[in-house]
Amino acid sequence: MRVVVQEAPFDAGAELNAFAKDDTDIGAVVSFTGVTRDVSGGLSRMQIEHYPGMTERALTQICEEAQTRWSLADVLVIHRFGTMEPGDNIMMVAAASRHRADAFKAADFLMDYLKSRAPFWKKEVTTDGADWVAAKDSDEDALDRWN
Amino acid sequence: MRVVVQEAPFDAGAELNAFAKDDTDIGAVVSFTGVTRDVSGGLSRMQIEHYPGMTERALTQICEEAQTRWSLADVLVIHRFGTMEPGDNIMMVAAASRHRADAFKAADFLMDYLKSRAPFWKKEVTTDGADWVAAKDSDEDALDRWN
Amino acid sequence: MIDVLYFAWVRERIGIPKEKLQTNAVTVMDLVEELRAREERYAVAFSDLSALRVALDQDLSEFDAPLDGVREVAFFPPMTGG
Amino acid sequence: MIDVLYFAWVRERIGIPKEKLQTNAVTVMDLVEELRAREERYAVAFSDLSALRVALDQDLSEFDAPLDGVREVAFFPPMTGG
Repeated sequence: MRVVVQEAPFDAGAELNAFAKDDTDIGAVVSFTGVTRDVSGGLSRMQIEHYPGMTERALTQICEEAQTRWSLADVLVIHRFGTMEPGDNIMMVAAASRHRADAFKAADFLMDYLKSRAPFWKKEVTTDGADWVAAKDSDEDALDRWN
Repeated sequence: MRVVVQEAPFDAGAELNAFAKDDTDIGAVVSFTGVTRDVSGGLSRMQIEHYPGMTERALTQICEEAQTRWSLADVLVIHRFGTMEPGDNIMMVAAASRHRADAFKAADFLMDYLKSRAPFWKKEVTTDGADWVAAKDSDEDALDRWN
Repeated sequence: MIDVLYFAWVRERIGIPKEKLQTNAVTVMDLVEELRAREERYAVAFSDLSALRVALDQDLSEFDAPLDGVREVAFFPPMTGG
Repeated sequence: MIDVLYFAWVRERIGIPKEKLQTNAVTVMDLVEELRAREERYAVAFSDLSALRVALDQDLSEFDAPLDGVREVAFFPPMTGG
């Protein structure tokens, strides 16, 4: 398991290639990359605040929960904080397993829990000003899928 | 949309980084990488046969179907044929979307259809001899999820 | 004349990847019967149709499909890609 | 003494990221009531608890949870990571 919380950019491709590299008994790797999206066309940057200490703790708990639910050879979570430009990678998760269904479910689960249970807060800075991104009910509802 | 059928190895990380690079309105990229797995510990290599012409045609149809079902900015399928060693990447799919649910579902769908509807056949060469991999009922059943 | 292609263990059992056939078969099933009657290796390869798939002009099809206008028929086991 | 942390717009409304408080509050809700009574900026920040989350010693918790033994309380809006 690898949990990384950092301000610096990361190379998603290099991370994917390095992930689970030494496991000989995996058949499936699923990755998710979250990208800073310019929804309105006016986004100049995204600021991400987090809760140092709790962030690493929450992400580790989410990864451990995924490992108890599915047979996983390895799990990866990388999440940035600080200032991001449109098109920048914000975060990625990856799950490696013998079977594709486990890898898909685990990556999907990691994303749902990370979205609503890891202490990150996004603020969008546009030409009109800056606004905290509101949490979506659909993200909270998504957690019900895993009960 | 990019569909690649080739004998040569590919760099999954480089492909992930190049995928949907110029789309400014995507928030989510999901990738699946299939790796040659050494199930029994005795695999020396995997041989993959395919049906040139029909393979490209079937993969393109599967990508088009994914694009009609979900809102996708881009779709990628790469699948190798020929001889692979344990640990080698066999194939990858990727889906880019504004929303993570669409990207996850599309990649999952692409894998299910590719498994049972694209004309590839695997032969495992072990120290005991060579055997064609049998199709799993579970793979055929997985298609019912999308009806 | 119709091109008939074989893949994976179907190709291995029949011993060739491809052949051209002159046939009056109306459906895929008629063609299968013709092939079965030809030689033991064909009879063996086509003994259990539930273990076989067929494509007509590179689209997956069914054994009761008509061959009218078809130029390429392919027989193979269920796919195992990915 | 207890460390109280604020994040995102809660931090902005209250104007500080962190403070140390002497409190006799038994539950998180008691602490919220104390804070609300202190100053207008706290009353505003804590006006709608359905828009707030609380963590006790870096674990998500509830507003009716006891503060006994807790060293760090954090208030923040629903998370928006990923």
